[in-house]
Amino acid sequence: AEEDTQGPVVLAAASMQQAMDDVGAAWVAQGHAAPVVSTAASSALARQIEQGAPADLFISADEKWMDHLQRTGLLRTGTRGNIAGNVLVLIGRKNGGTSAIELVPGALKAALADGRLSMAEPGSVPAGRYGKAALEALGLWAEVAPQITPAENVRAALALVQRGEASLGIVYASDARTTPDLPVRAAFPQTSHTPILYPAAIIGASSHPDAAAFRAFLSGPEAAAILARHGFTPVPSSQP
Amino acid sequence: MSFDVHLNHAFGDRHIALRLQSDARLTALVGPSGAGKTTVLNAIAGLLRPYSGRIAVNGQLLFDSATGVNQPPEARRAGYAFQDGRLFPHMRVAANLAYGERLAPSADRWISNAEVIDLLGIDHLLTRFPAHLSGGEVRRVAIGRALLSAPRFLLLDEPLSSLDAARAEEIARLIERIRDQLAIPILLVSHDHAEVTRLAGEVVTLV
Amino acid sequence: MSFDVHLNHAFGDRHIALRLQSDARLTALVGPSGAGKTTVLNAIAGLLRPYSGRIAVNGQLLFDSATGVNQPPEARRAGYAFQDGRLFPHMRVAANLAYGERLAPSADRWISNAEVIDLLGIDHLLTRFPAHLSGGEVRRVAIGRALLSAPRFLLLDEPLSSLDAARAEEIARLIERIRDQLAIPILLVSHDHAEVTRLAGEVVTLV
Amino acid sequence: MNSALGASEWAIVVLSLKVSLVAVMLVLPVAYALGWLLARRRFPGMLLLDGLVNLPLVLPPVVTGWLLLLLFGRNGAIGGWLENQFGVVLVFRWTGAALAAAVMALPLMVRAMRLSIEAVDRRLVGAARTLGASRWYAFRTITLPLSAPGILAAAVLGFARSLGEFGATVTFASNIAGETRTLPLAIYTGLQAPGGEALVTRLAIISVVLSLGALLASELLARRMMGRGGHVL
Amino acid sequence: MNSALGASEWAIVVLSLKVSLVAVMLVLPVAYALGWLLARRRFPGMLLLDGLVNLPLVLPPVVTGWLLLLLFGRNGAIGGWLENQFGVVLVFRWTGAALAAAVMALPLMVRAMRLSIEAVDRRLVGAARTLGASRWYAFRTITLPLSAPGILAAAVLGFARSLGEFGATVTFASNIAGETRTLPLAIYTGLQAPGGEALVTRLAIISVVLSLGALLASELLARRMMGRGGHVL
Ligand SMILES: Nc1ncnc2c1ncn2[C@@H]1O[C@H](COP(=O)(O)OP(=O)(O)OP(=O)(O)O)[C@@H](O)[C@H]1O
Ligand SMILES: Nc1ncnc2c1ncn2[C@@H]1O[C@H](COP(=O)(O)OP(=O)(O)OP(=O)(O)O)[C@@H](O)[C@H]1O
Ligand code: MOO
Ligand SMILES: [Mg+2]
Ligand SMILES: [Mg+2]
Repeated sequence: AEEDTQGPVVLAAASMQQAMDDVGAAWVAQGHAAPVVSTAASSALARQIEQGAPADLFISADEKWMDHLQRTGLLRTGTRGNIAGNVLVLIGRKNGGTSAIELVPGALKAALADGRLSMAEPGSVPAGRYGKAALEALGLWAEVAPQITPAENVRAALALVQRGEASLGIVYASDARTTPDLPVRAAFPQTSHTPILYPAAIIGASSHPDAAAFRAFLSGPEAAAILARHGFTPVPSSQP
Repeated sequence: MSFDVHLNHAFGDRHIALRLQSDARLTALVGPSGAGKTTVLNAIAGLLRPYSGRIAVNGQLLFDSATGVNQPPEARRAGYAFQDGRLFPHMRVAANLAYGERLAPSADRWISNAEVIDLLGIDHLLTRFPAHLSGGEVRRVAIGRALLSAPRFLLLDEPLSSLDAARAEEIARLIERIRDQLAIPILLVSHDHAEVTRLAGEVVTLV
Repeated sequence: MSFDVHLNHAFGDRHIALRLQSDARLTALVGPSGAGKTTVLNAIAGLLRPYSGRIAVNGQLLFDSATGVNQPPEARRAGYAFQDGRLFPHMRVAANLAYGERLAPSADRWISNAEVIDLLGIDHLLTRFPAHLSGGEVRRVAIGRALLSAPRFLLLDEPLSSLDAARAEEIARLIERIRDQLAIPILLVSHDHAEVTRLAGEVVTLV
Repeated sequence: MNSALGASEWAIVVLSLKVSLVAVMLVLPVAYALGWLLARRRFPGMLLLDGLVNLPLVLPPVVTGWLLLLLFGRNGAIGGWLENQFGVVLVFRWTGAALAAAVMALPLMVRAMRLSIEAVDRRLVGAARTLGASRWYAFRTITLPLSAPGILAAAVLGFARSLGEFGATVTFASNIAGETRTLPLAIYTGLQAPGGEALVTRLAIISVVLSLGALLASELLARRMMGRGGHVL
Repeated sequence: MNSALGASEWAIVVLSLKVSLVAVMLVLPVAYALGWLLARRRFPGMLLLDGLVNLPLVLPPVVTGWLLLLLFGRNGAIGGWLENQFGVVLVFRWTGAALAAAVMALPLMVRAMRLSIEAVDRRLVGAARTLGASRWYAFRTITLPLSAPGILAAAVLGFARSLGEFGATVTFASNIAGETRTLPLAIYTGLQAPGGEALVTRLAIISVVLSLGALLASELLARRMMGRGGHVL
């Protein structure tokens, strides 16, 4: 009975919270029932899906979890596609200078001095994994590794820079734009890491009649505009 | 036989052995401090399981280590006035008195609430909590509580100690009345020679 | 003046008033159950602050509501044997006895540990915990504990009740000795007429 | 503070209260029974039971949430059975949030109960038995009321813990506005949002006020009990 | 389980034990003092103090971590002062992890202490005073040992809670391998990646075993105390 009045259940990565609220609102404006959005770490959401959570769509910040679900056959085939991308940037703390930092050996270390470099946990959290890959590709990992303070997620890494506990931080551009008082000191080249993508897919067990339509809406131009407004970058080569 | 008790018990190396067969309506249990008087009462009431023995009161078998009989305390229906009062600290005096009374079949009751309150002079204490009672007041309420549970026999552990002479006299008269008119078997622990001589039909000494 | 006590107190609507001036070495405080005897002892020991009054023992002022004097219990140095024993449950009998002894200046001690243990017959109890003592055993240890704290005066709340005659006689003799040889003022609460007549130089009745 | 926000905050508060109160009510009897067992009985599996009770305390909450998911998820041993037999689904429902909060509160509540039950003088139970009370009646009228301080402490602890529970809830019951987004989840969500500090602060203050209310209520209750003859001594 | 992994797991266990034990040792006296105050004194700010103590219970752990950062960070009110005066830095250090664990354990430990102190018969303190004991001596020899069950319960609760503490630690002390990556942080890290279950399970079992050890030790200690005359009644 509830299914009639309630839109599809969407499990979305925590970093998508705001954007999904707006996408949902746009969807409702088209005369649909509002989607039910649950945001948490991608890993938690994936585990819920594994255990048969009654959800319809999954938007991950992490291709690994999406791959995992796909391998285990928990996704509706042919529904997976990336709906947004992101860019990694280096932000500095307030009153810590605003000049651009060259991402070459010596320069980052010099800018960091004896300060801390905060980022999401490099071994596990997606943003941290991208960041580590980038630092390694640029030959910077070894010199800054001892000064890294791994945080639970990107927002926590950002907060450490905001508090001035860390001098520099590696975060998504979508997060950096929410703190205009923290200068962006560098952007990591897209080539320094595998592309940052947000894949979406319909969950295999989904029975909601609107699931497919909402999935399509997510890949449509209106959603793209909203995602862009929240600092996400468009997907390189558009997929279904 | 009002009390037919035979028991052996030990706390560590302290051995307690008793053979008590009394037909008297009131039997006094005397003996030096630490002889085991309270222990015997506990065993008869069912609060302590003696190592071995046999306990019968008024012909009713309560415990027999040989045959495995061991009635729970609530089935024995002892009216036990504890040496240390042991009032329920979270209940007012009135509720302490009513505790056993409520559980007793009304047909078995042989004394009324009003009578107990009057005889023990605890009228003014009914709304008090035990923490606010004097030593003698605690003792009187403890006796009253035991009487009101419609017991089949009484176990009184030094009921008159720490009471003034006038009050002790009143309670002694009450005990006499219970002994004579109601024929409820009574086992009384006392250190007072005069008290024992006056009340007891038989005296058993524990050493 | 051994005891010079004047006090007023009330629990709810229960008023307790006492005027006690005694030069006797042993003063007995008698009165019916609930008259306020224990309350008076508590006030003298410093465990209860009376509404008003003045308390001096052996010429030493312990409390005076008029001038605001109110010595803490440890400065009053009462040897208080409580009506309910009040032994420390986590300490063995030996440790209970030693508690006050250790705190007393050795010059002030007037009875030895060995003497107390011998006179009270508690030799075999030293390694026991209070939970494993009989009623009379608790009482004897409580008296011993008070005596060993080198007190300047004694407050004995029914010290002989729940003791067998032989034991009571021994302790009565001990009290007589303390009274006569050591000249320690004693305030004794008792319900036993014979005991009071025998021991007390002066009897004060509380109603 | 605009009124639209006020309304949604109000809904969060109501949900949080519902979840926390249900959790505490759910756990109270269970925790008491466990506390009693651990306090009064010596049995072979005792340490294991104690360990099991304390599991949610020792494991990071997210792991507890994951274990709940394994057990009570629709594919889980108990969850599947519950759904087949009774049509009860816990994941993604407020009842699931209450279950998560309950499990997290359990060890705290058991400890408080146990401490208070251990402090009840067993000789009083014996006295009740001689007065004709059955084991069960003596328990109800003596042990239970005399361990009231522990029950009260357990209720307050459990309520506060439930009010603050995040990790197990988000993992097991997810973060669905109006259904499982309790105060801590709303705070977490606020922390993810740019400029969410104001909302976070407001929600945190609400949490604190609610728990202060619970504390005040418990202090008043405790004093009333103490007043009754200071039996809580 | 290859040996390299075994070694790093061992390091995590040692760090966790260090952090938890230091946290419990740190909190024990503070919690006892607070428990005593709340049990034995009536004072104006009492409810507020109680509220403050319970704050870490009510707030989501991440918020507590955030507040710790505000206070004890290098730019924080206390943190800055500590660094200037004593050169002590807590953020991103294992000492910071211990502080976070301590703060999270505090409310649980205070409750347990308080319950046990309230159960101590104050008349025994009076008896000690008449025997010549000062307030302080009577406290040390009577109140303190008689509230031992609460101290023990508090230590076990606090240890278990510290062993499981995640949110405040990761926020305040970060997740630095070898410095602040305690068992829960390692577990969380393992949970982030698909296929990390084996590591997670192993670490979780280690946590459980450690806490079972603590429980066992406390039960044995409690029984020894009980044996001493059953005074823990
Ligand atoms: N739980 C126990 N553990 C060890 N010993 C005990 C225990 N209970 C009692 N005792 C010992 O057993 C003996 C008998 O105790 P009981 O209380 O029966 O004595 P009693 O005759 O009632 O003495 P009193 O007249 O002093 O009350 C005493 O020596 C006492 O110390
Ligand atoms: N804390 C209290 N609160 C209220 N009333 C109390 C309190 N303590 C004692 N009382 C009452 O004060 C009166 C005097 O008590 P107290 O203990 O001094 O009597 P007592 O003379 O020692 O009696 P007993 O011979 O029975 O021991 C009693 O009526 C008692 O009920
Ligand atoms: O929830 Mo995230 O955005 O996977 O770090
Ligand atoms: Mg006895
Ligand atoms: Mg008295």
